[in-house]
Amino acid sequence: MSDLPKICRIKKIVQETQSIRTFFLGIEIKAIPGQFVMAWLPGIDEKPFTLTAAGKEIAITVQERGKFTKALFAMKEGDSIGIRGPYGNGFDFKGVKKACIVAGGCGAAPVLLLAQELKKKKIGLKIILGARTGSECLFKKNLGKTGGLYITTDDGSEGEKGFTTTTLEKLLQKEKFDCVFACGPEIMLSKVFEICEKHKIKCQLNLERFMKCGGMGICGQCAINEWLVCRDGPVFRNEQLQKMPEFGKFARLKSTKKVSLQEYAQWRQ
Amino acid sequence: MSDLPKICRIKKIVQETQSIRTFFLGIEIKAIPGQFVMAWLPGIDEKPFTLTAAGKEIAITVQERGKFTKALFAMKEGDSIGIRGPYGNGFDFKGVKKACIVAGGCGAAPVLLLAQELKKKKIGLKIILGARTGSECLFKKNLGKTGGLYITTDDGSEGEKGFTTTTLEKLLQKEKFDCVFACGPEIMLSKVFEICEKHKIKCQLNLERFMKCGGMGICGQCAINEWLVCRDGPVFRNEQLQKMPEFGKFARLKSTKKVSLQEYAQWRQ
Amino acid sequence: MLSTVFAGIELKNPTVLASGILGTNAELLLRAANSGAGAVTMKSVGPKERQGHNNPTVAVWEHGLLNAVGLPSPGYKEIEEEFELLKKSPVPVIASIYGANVSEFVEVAKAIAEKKPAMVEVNISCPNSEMHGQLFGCHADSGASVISAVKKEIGEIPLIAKLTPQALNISEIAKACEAAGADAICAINTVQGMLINIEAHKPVLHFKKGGISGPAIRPIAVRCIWDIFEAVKIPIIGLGGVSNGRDAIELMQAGATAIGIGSGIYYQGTGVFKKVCEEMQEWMKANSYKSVKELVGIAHE
Amino acid sequence: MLSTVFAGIELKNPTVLASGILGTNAELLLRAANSGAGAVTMKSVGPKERQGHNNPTVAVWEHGLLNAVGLPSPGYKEIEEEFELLKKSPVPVIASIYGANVSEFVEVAKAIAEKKPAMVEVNISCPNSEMHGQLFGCHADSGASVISAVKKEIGEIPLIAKLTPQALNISEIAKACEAAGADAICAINTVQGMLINIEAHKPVLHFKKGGISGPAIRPIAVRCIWDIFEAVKIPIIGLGGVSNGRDAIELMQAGATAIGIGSGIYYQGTGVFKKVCEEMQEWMKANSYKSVKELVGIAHE
Ligand SMILES: Cc1cc2nc3c(=O)[nH]c(=O)nc-3n(C[C@H](O)[C@H](O)[C@H](O)COP(=O)(O)OP(=O)(O)OC[C@H]3O[C@@H](n4cnc5c(N)ncnc54)[C@H](O)[C@@H]3O)c2cc1C
Ligand SMILES: Cc1cc2nc3c(=O)[nH]c(=O)nc-3n(C[C@H](O)[C@H](O)[C@H](O)COP(=O)(O)OP(=O)(O)OC[C@H]3O[C@@H](n4cnc5c(N)ncnc54)[C@H](O)[C@@H]3O)c2cc1C
Ligand SMILES: Cc1cc2nc3c(=O)[nH]c(=O)nc-3n(C[C@H](O)[C@H](O)[C@H](O)COP(=O)(O)O)c2cc1C
Ligand SMILES: Cc1cc2nc3c(=O)[nH]c(=O)nc-3n(C[C@H](O)[C@H](O)[C@H](O)COP(=O)(O)O)c2cc1C
Ligand code: FES
Ligand code: FES
Repeated sequence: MSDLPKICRIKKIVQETQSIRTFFLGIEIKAIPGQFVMAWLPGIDEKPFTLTAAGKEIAITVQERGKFTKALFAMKEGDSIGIRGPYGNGFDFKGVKKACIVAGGCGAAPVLLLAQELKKKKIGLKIILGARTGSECLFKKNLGKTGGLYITTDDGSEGEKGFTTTTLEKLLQKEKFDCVFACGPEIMLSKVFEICEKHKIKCQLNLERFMKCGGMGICGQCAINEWLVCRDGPVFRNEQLQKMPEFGKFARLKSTKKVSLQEYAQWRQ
Repeated sequence: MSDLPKICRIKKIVQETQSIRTFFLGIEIKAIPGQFVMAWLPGIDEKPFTLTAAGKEIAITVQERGKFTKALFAMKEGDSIGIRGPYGNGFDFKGVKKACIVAGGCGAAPVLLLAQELKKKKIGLKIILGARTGSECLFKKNLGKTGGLYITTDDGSEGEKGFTTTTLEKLLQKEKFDCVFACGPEIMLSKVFEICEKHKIKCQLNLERFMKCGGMGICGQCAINEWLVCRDGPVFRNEQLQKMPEFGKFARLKSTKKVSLQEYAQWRQ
Repeated sequence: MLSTVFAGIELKNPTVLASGILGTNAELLLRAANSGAGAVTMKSVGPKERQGHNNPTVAVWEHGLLNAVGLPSPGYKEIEEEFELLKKSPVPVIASIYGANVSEFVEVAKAIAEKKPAMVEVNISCPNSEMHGQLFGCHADSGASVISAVKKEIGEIPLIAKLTPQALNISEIAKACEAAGADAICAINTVQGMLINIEAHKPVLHFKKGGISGPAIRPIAVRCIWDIFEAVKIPIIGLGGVSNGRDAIELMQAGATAIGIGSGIYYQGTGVFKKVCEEMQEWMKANSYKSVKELVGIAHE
Repeated sequence: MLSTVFAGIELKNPTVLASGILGTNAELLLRAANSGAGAVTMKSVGPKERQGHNNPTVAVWEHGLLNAVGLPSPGYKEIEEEFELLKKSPVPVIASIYGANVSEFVEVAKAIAEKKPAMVEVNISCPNSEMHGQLFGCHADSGASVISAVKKEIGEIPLIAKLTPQALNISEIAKACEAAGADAICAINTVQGMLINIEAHKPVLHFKKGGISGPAIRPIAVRCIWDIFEAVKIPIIGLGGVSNGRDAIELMQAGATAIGIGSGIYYQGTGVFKKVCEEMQEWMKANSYKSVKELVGIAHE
């Protein structure tokens, strides 16, 4: 069985925020919320993106950042890109009766399908959505339809001024959740983890690392300690995170050199 | 899907006539009567043999002739050989209500399963079995159980003295058959074909050629005109035989050189 | 849509029966031709009668075939009759020749040229005999010496040099053949391999080593065709692992003008030519190509 | 039953994690070790930081993988920490090194030898970088010059020469390496190939060409191991397309003492070592072998 990229057309492009667009693609992929695909622009590069729609037509939601995403943003409806996947484990909500989702920035993408699925299964849901500023709040509407929504912004232009994690702390004082699902900057995720550990709550965090083989689990590029984000993850649980000293601290550059998250972020710039 | 020889054990060896033995092999192969397998003696050679039993345990019935069969005859119960197959089209008896089988010498092997199958299906059957001499009459008993048996020998030591084809001619004078199935020396087969054509009777003849890829149908070694004995045959019908000028006349040596059947037989000696 | 021109010869479609498959007699070649092949190649013929190796000569493993037939040949003197029958061929017939040294190649080429085949393929690449071919195809100078000697004999008849992927740098060999007068390249011949039957603890083939063909070698074929296309101007028959339209298009995009099919006959029977052509046509329609000629080498752009 | 000795090093079983698979950090190597590998090989490390190629770097096709990761490396200076952690390894750890010329190999070898790995593998065979390796592995004299220079640096530590199947005559290269001081051979590295995405009419890998690994190359590996076994006395790590016990036994019967597994990790996950070992054991019981040592090279008898 091969697993080569399939070329498909961009069916529709939706501008979500100033820097974020959703690309609907004419290719069928069945997936679990939290799984990702590898998107290939021939001659440029190939990068992982979470699915924000699955089934008959899929979608990926992308923030314009570096060379690859700039090239993608230059594309029009009708243009072609390559897709392979889905990969990774995705979120697991078996047995969950009440859930909390924490999403920071572009981290709203991986949790969109999850929130919709939880809603469909009538699982109680609170969502904390954070962004730099109100206009960058991704999937505000869609997520609002799936459960109680708390918005936080760095500049206070919408919702509460401050961090998602402060809101999470407050929420946990009043309510009990079977699981906290979270995605966003790793510094936020490590704070979420800390909070969940303190409150002895299960959590599932969607992590990100630079990828090469992306999903095959052989090149070792996406390693966090003994785990591969692309095959063992991208979603990890408390028991794993407890034994993951690199989580929140280190990541690997393209050369596979291990550096601090700060240096990693600078390299990505 | 691979199609490599599988090593199996010789379960039982039965001496059929002075020069012919049946080897029962511990390997399961489902087959149509008339299909063959390739038998491999590592380090020696690989040759085609018709199945004389199929299903849970198969059998091949072999006449001691040259290097390969001598090596096989030197083997004991418990020894191992390689088998791949089944190959070829086999006999087709759909719609046949009354059949005649003509078998010359070792040609009784390919028709044994056929006769048993016809008997099982309660299809009327006459069998003409020829051999040099009475003691070399292969499968006399087994074939006798499946239909009316006529024996002919070159030396008259058993049955009628003379050729199978003379008996066939006589039989056709009295009876009608939906199909004549035949296997044996090609000179006999070409006579059977001539007779059937004259009487406008359908026939299915089991032909033999030296084989290399044996069943794959690619090397072209077993060609008779545009047909491959190993993939299109080994069983051929009137319509094909009519357009087969090499039938009864020419065959190919190992070098693929085309020679007369006589020269071919000498080379095999 | 599928018609093309290869080394000056018109082909109704780019599929070509590969040498050594079925090509032992004229009728089988005609059968392939009548089954839809755009051209057919005869089994490689040598100077004298040659037995080839003992069985097993061909093995089917999970991802391809392995063969060491060992260049059996009746010798060129014995195949006159086949050429007579081949006059009825509805498509061009390519003769294929081998030899153990330059003078053997010349001897065979001379006799074959008199029969006026559409093209002559010079097999400087068979990995299955101890002395024949392989060496020529692995070294630019010896390869070129065969090609120029044969070219002198066959004159106007287009000459195809059949190359081996075992060469360290196949594009150098192709360049040397082009300079020596080759009108086309055929790539690739089989890749040397071996299989062992572990229960018998013996190699599966009697000759032990053999040539791998079929699906497993397709990426090697694509790489070789790619390199040759960048190195020479003469057209390429690309082959190696083709059994459907997509495979054929891949090799054409790498640089092949025509597509050889060998092991595909095992997988699909002689219907493979029609199948590959239909699938190519369907794909071309869906992707707005009007002629197969447009496909040749476009992955290089 | 499965325990063996390779170049003087005891192995609890003959399976070895191949270089470049998972081996980017110590924890993944330990994971492979704890999943049942008899030994593990680190990702090849070079003299300085190197990015490798852009994505796509790995592709999965029908019969194997194709990769052009391009020897990314943090450089040997950056992996001290990994060696610290690897002290916990329950099985021998093999370091793998590459360089663009003899002095680079020597520089890396010297630093790595100080870390006292169980063995040092010298990768003179990577097909995926324009300047690194390949050439060394294709020519007996340049290959030998690297091996003897590295051997001087690493002294008592067993040296494994990792060879490419692209060499015209791999047994000659192996012999030259043995003469130059290699204590073992590792064969084979990947086979150069290419795949094209026909809808994009572009090579699938960003670097265009890549190395084929996995099931498709197993018969090439068997052939190479067979030839090397006949040419040298030093032991061989055989690899190429192993993902079950039968594959491993086939390579051992061809002459391998230990069995590398790379792409098998893709097909079976890290459980592949346990699976292969169990299947080997079952087969050995059914066929009355008492020790894997009995299997080495028996197809040559
Ligand atoms: C499993 C997984 C799922 C992903 N899903 C999405 C998704 O749904 N939507 C999306 O937009 N991106 C997603 N990404 C990130 C994406 O793959 C690219 O890394 C990102 O789009 C940047 O690509 P670029 O080449 O344009 O930018 P680059 O040239 O790689 O980087 C430029 C800028 O991006 C920032 N940046 C890029 N990648 C990261 C990162 N991984 N972590 C932190 N900062 C980063 C840098 O800080 C810098 O500002 C995902 C990554 C992984 C591993
Ligand atoms: C489809 C097919 C099915 C077959 N089934 C059987 C079978 O059930 N039982 C069986 O015993 N053999 C069968 N054969 C023939 C068998 O494959 C061998 O050719 C035969 O056993 C001789 O092998 P050898 O190497 O021992 O003798 P060789 O060294 O090849 O030949 C020695 C002697 O055998 C005679 N001989 C051998 N093969 C032929 C032949 N094909 N035609 C005419 N004369 C021949 C020669 O005239 C000579 O007397 C079959 C062949 C085919 C193509
Ligand atoms: C059984 C067999 C016999 C072959 N004989 C020849 C031959 O005589 N001359 C030749 O040039 N190539 C010969 N080849 C090589 C094929 O022509 C072709 O180059 C190779 O098989 C790759 O193509 P494929 O993957 O489509 O089979 C032979 C291949 C096979 C499988
Ligand atoms: C993704 C990938 C990366 C590789 N990197 C290296 C490497 O750094 N050094 C090396 O010597 N071999 C490398 N190889 C080759 C393997 O070690 C091995 O020789 C080859 O893959 C054949 O074995 P396999 O079929 O089991 O994969 C790599 C192979 C793959 C698939
Ligand atoms: S990206 Fe290669 S192992 Fe995860
Ligand atoms: S024996 Fe090869 S085609 Fe029949």
